[in-house]
Amino acid sequence: MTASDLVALSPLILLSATALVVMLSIAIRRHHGASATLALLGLAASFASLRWAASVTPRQVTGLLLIDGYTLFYWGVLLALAAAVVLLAYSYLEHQTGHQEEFYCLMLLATAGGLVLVASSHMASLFLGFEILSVSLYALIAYLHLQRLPLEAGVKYLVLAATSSAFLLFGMALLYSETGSMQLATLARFYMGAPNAALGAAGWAGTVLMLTGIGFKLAVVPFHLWTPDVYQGAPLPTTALVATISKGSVFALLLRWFHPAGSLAGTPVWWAFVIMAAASMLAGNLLALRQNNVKRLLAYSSIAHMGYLMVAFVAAGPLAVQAATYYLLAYVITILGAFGIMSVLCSGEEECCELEDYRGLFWQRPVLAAMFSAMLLSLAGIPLTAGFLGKFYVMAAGASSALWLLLFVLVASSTIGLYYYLRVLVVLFSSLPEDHVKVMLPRGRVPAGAGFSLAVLVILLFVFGLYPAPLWDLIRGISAGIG
Amino acid sequence: MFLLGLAGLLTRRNLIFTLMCVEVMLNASGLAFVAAGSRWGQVDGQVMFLFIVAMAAAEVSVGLAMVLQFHREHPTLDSDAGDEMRG
Amino acid sequence: MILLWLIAILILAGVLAAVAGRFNAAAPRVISLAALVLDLALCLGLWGRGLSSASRWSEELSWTWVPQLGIHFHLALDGLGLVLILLTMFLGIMAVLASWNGIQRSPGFFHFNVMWVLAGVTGVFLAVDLFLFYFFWELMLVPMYFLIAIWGYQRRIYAAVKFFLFTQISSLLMLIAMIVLVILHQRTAGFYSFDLQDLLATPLAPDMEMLLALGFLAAFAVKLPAFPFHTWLPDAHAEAPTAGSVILAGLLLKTGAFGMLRFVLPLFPHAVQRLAPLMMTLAVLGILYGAILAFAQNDLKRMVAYTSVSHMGFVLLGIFALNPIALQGVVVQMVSHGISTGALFVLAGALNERLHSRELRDMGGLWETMPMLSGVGLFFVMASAGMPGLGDFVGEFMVLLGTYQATPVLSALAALGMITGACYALRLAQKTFLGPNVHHSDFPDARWNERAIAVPMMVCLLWIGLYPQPLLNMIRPAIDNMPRQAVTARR
Amino acid sequence: MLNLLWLAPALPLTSAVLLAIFGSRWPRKLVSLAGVGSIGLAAVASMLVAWSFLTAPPPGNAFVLPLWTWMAAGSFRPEFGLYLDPVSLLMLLVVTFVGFLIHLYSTEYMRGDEGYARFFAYMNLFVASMLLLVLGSNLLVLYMGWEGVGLCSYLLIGFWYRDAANVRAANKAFLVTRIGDTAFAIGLFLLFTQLGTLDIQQLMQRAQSQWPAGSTLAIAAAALLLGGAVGKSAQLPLQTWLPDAMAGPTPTSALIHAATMVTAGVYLIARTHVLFTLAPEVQLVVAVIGAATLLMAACSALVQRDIKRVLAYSTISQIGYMFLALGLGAWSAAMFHFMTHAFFKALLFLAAGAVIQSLHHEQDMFRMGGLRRELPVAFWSFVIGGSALAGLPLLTAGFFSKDLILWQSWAGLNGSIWFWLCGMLGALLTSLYTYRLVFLVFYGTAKSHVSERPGLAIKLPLAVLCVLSIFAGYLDTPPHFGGVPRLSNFLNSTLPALEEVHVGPVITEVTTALTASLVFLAGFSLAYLLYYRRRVEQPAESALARFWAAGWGFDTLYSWIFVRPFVWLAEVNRRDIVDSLYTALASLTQASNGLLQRTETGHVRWYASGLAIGSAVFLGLVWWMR
Amino acid sequence: MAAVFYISSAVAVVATLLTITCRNAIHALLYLIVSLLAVAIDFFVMGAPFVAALELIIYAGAIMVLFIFVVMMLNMGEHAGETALDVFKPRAWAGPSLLALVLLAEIAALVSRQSAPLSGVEISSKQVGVALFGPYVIGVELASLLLTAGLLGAYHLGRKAVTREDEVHGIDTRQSRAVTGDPVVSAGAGRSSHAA
Repeated sequence: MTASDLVALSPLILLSATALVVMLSIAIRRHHGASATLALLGLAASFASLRWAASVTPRQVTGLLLIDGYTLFYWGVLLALAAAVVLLAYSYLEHQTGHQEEFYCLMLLATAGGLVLVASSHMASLFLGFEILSVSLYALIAYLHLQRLPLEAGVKYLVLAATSSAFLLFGMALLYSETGSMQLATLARFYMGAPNAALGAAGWAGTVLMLTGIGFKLAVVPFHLWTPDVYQGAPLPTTALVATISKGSVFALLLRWFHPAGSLAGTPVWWAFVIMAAASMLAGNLLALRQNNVKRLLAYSSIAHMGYLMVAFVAAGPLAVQAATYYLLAYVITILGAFGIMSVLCSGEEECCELEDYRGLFWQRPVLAAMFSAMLLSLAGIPLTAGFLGKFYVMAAGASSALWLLLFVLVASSTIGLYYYLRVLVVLFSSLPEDHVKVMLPRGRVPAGAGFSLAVLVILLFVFGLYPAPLWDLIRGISAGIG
Repeated sequence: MFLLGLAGLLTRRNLIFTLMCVEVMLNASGLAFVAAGSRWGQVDGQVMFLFIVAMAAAEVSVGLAMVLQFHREHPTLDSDAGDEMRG
Repeated sequence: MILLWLIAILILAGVLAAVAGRFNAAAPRVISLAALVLDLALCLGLWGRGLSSASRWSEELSWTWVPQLGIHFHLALDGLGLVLILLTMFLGIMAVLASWNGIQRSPGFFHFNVMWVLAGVTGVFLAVDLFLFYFFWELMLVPMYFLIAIWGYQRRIYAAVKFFLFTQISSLLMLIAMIVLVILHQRTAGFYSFDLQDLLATPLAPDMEMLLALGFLAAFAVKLPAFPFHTWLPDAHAEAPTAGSVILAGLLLKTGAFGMLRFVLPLFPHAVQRLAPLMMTLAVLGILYGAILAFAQNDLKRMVAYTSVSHMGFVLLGIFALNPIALQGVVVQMVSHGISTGALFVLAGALNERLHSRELRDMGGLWETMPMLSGVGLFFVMASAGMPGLGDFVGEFMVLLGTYQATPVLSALAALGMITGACYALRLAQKTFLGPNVHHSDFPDARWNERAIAVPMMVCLLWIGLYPQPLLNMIRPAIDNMPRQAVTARR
Repeated sequence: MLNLLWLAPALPLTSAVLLAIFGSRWPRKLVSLAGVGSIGLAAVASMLVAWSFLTAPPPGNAFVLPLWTWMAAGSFRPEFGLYLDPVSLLMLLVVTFVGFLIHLYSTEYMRGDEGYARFFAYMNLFVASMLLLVLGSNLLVLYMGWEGVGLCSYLLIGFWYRDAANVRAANKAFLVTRIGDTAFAIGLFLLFTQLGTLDIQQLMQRAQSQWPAGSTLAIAAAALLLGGAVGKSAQLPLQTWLPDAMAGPTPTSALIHAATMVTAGVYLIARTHVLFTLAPEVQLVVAVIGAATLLMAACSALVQRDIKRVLAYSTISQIGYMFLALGLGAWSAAMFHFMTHAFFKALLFLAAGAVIQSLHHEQDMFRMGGLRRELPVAFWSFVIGGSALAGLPLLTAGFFSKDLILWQSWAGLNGSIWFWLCGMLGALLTSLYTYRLVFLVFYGTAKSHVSERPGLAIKLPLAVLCVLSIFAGYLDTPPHFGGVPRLSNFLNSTLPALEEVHVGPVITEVTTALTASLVFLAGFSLAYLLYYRRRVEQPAESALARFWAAGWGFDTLYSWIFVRPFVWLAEVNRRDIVDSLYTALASLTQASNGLLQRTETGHVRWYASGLAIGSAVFLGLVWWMR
Repeated sequence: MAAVFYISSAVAVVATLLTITCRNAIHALLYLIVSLLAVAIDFFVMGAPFVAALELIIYAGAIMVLFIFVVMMLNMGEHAGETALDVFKPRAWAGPSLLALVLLAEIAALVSRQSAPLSGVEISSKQVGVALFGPYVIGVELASLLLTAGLLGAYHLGRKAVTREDEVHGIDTRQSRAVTGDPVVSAGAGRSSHAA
């Protein structure tokens, strides 16, 4: 542990420290605004320290964490996402009874877990990051535990996440017993089939079992079943967190771990990924087809989107990592925006996530509805939005690796997907029923913080959709290190 | 043992049992790690086991707290009672 | 630069209209009209300046967009594009005029959508970068979707979704084909480029070329629409508001044909030759099938929609006849079909505004009380049936003539479309304007905006029908510039 | 002076456009002035042109007035030009002059109609289109006129649009002729593709030089053009539309469905006679069609009740004669008969119109009678016109023209006794039904009240046409009756001269003329016996009569073969069978959605099973692959 | 030594089996403790005394006590099995067992393709300690974060539960639900018999 190590770790340290500070501040005096502000400040400080950390990277900090450009990039993304979630959560929690402050603390911890995951280069750090994330999420999902649905979602998530952790651990153990190393980089060499490091059947079995754990977090078919229930039950900011930070960090890890093994093609694991990708795209979109709860709908759509991501992931070649990263970024921006808008709209005690609640939204809140439409269109991959470019890159990556089957599944399923996005759009723009007595969505001003973060997200959505060149360069730079 | 835990998890509907089964699975994984570490004569397996124990503790504490809450809503502790969200 | 302005004016006017619509209901339409007139003036100016014979493009604009993938913001104008842009602006004005009074609900957003569709269409006609083309191609869809889904008739949502899904799945296939083409190009040339000119030189294995051509054709055939992929069209046309139908029939369908002319023919000459018999057969089937279905319809707008299927069959036929006469006929047909069908949709909209029905059985004997509207209607019905002296005839005749040189049998079969075309045209006239006025309908005759629409459209059709030479001169260089092998190989 | 030619179509066209736009707001006088005046001026212009043409024939006896290039695409650059030669000059004069008379007549006939301006707009448009058809230097221009007259025919048949039957008749006329037009269009494609031009003169030259006689291409081209001609001229098998077309106002019937438009087919064949000469098989078919049609239509005319339908079938029959002449290679004879027919058939229709108008639009002959004294003008018109139609020897124009055809049917290039016999039989029938009409309408007891009598605007055209019907025949008399073949000579510069091949001792001009005269007398006597002496008060009711009256059942036949299957197909497929494919796809998707949704049970144990199943599957994959 | 290893392994497996099949929650817990003890012996045999001790202290000691505490608090020791009666119908366990067997077969097949000799090298607690605060120091820190998260979560969820317990209103709700037989619960129970 040298000073440079600490510098490299500074964002993580600052983040964890913030979590503790928030906890202590709660102990001293409960104040919602203060907690949120503290959390924001901590995130900002952590974000600022990225630059500092960049001065000493790339750097392997002990055996567990690898801090390089890729890590820092994802750290930045995760921290920014967390900040946006804080802003959204503030306006959401304002309207909830009960204690609000712990949310920030847990959220920061979850983010820290995500950071660890991204940086991990060792099974132990992988596992610990995984668990920090999970354990925080248990509580976050069931945060509004006086209501039935969040609690139910929490229980489900807990049981399943723990089970999946067990699978992950068992897989790790198998792999470890096969290879004798817990360094991911060493394992990657095994996958590549280095001459003196062929992987035996047990090693593959271990990998597959680990995939169960990872696949669970990513919610890809067939490990997706929990997704809708948890999305629906969890409070909106938590849902946003699950959809962005949790998935984003796990995927970043997966990308780093398997990418060096560019020649995975043809191995059982590669086939497993292909199957997961195809099945996720199809099943996710098909499941969402007639869903009437917007949160569940987005949950199913997230399954499909993970499938699209997998396409880029499966594709080898220089484009793959870049495409996956771009897509992931576009996706998290979009989905965070979507959940953010929902959380702004559903600022009552009850969440209003039924499709019917959104009927005629455009005529009441045109700006929010327009933003929501933009998010939906981005999810559907329509030009002008980041989602389109993301899909474009994914297709480019897939095409350059000649993954025809996957590409056709992608085309078919995104057409199916379009159907339900359009369903939502239709509802947003359809006329209000005549006997519209109950105003589902309260009018009123959008809180400044949430409004700001939404505006930023929408702007990013269009900037990344229209002028991707700088971001693309950045991604190319950071992915060069791992490719 | 891992698989017995899994089977139990899938079979038993009582949440307490479910949690126990998860513990069994985690424990089995820990056992596997220690065995693997022992195979290579390395200390890493045991370290991992320690982390697993820590995780199991955190998990159980949160889990049991949730079970308490769940019991308030569904006096049966039947995990299938929590199927309000589906479809 | 002027090319960018053509698009930018529309986009800005759309935004302005949306904003202005919140304060004043009349402002959006005035803004839209002004923008379109300005654009039309610009286009006429471009036309007046003449097409430079020296270079391939008479106007060009190229900015780097995504350098990593060789994507450029590359707009270019040739005669073909100019003709279609003129048509775009013209029909745009008509569409705005047609919905002058009919839009009560959120006129700002309505005109925003209209402007953006037109901007997308304009972009499609100008783009020579494949990516940019796709970008505009998709850009057209969303506002069109809104136009149908918000301001349409009863089954608008079904229609809008169907329209969107059909187009989307086919466009994605095209996107894949584009990407593959670019990647193949990169493998041989060593750099990424989405530019049409660069890609023209890509050597392709025959089977790969075929697959790629099919990918492109999928999108264009659905948009056109070619025979088995046409079923979105009646729904979309019938349910769209008048302006939507006009733009849909007049412009969006043309983008499909344009795409074939601009991309498929030059990029995949050999595959096109192999595909020609198949596509021409489909075209003939479409001509006859569309006409029979048009005859069968009881809904005025659906009927007109199916006539589009039939007419666009001629376009497809001409494209794959692969000779200069047919290709020029295709362009003439595109323009005149845009005008005549657009006018019929305006007419249907006008009737619907009065009768609140699109059903033929609610009509009949309208001549009695609205002789002017009926007379105008008859004019366009006859244009649609291919009456010589009007635009459609010139197009159809040249297409058939060109086709005859390629395959006499198909041409003769397609000529049967003239008979079936007469069948539906006569039925349309019979059920609406003529016959006894059983419903004793008594409605006001053509209003000022309807007259302002009808007169220029009639003049244009007559002009194209009697003296299409300026039009043909404009598109001639573009046709000649298509690689000779694609056009002449069959002769 | 010849350059004034463009005025002939332009004047009516201008008037038509003006009337269409402003007609409803103009006073009636102005409408009449524009409508009739424009045609009158066109007639004057044509006469000036004719005078100039005759006094100072242009080189080659043909004059071309190019206007502009219609469309140019590659080698395809049809000129929009006018072409004047003796044949088209004849047509031009007949069309403008007869047209003028009929327009004049219409000012009175259509007096009370609300669509007065509309009527004249259509009529003017018709004249313009017809002139374009006649004068077009290019087959494409001709085609444009061809379609234009079809359109006007449609508009005028359906002029009284409130009656659905009229609209149906109009549709039928348009559609049936459209079938022929399509064949014509395909013929154009073929000609252009093979010969590289559509200019009529060039086309004829190239055909002559490039195609050997009897070549397949020539046959195909001629057959396709014949298709067009058959449709327009209401010959077998596309004759069914004409009788129904009588639904239009009577002046329309006179102008379009008797004098001018229906003879366009004859004109077309005459124009492109080179092709037909190159395709003798087709030419023979033309003759056979002509002969068959003339007999069939004459039989039908015999049993009609409706006065206009009699005349309609008579028209079909007379055009049959023209086709017969064309088929025989007697080109100028056909044109001669066209001219005289234009006069006397217009006269008959106009006279019939006068009768009909006087009787409150009563058209059933069996409800007329004894009108001889009430309507003397109409009576004498009928007598003169009818005699010309029936071929009253020596006195009437119809005798000379028909005689020429009959003579040629035997003596001509392709003549045979069978054609001759057909022609004679037709002449007998013609005479019979003509006088049947005259006796039924003008003799016997009066059965209806004459409400109004024709005025000057009706009488004057009738008078002029009476004169023409009598004297036009002297333009071209056979050798034994004066021997002044002016018309034939005049047309000879364009059309091949008549040839007399089968001249023998029995087969002479004189015998034919005598036979024809006898046949005329026989027909007249029969009619006199049947309809004057034994006044038949009811139409024949035999099965054969019904069959004939229904136009030999062609309507029913076509209805079963074409119309019903088409309508059935359309109705069965109204919802578009192709769409069900996509609907099925959509349902499949929905179904799989339902299936998948059942996996989301909400039970945590099942979800955990998902994890286990997934792992099992992937482990199986590993097992299988390793 | 090998005999001890296999005997204790067998004990562990049997005890686990009993755990998951036992009706009474307390009994099940006791079987689980037996199983954990057996595993501890295994650890010891494998040369990991430190871990074996931890297994006893933390697992069998701390965690199981938590379980017992909750079970007793919820007062469900005796009749917990009632709702789980149908667990013993074949259709309830056949599916999961089959699945588990398939997995077992697959893992066994895959693992058995290689030899897995135990090295039998003993690793002292000191070595473990050194590793923990050497290369794994970040891991330890992270584990502390993990525990913090667990602590916070349990605190948040649990604390509110207690406060609510005290509210009369809350008790009323619970009682009324118990009396009327919450439709959701009964429906869930009814369906679950088909679910497996």
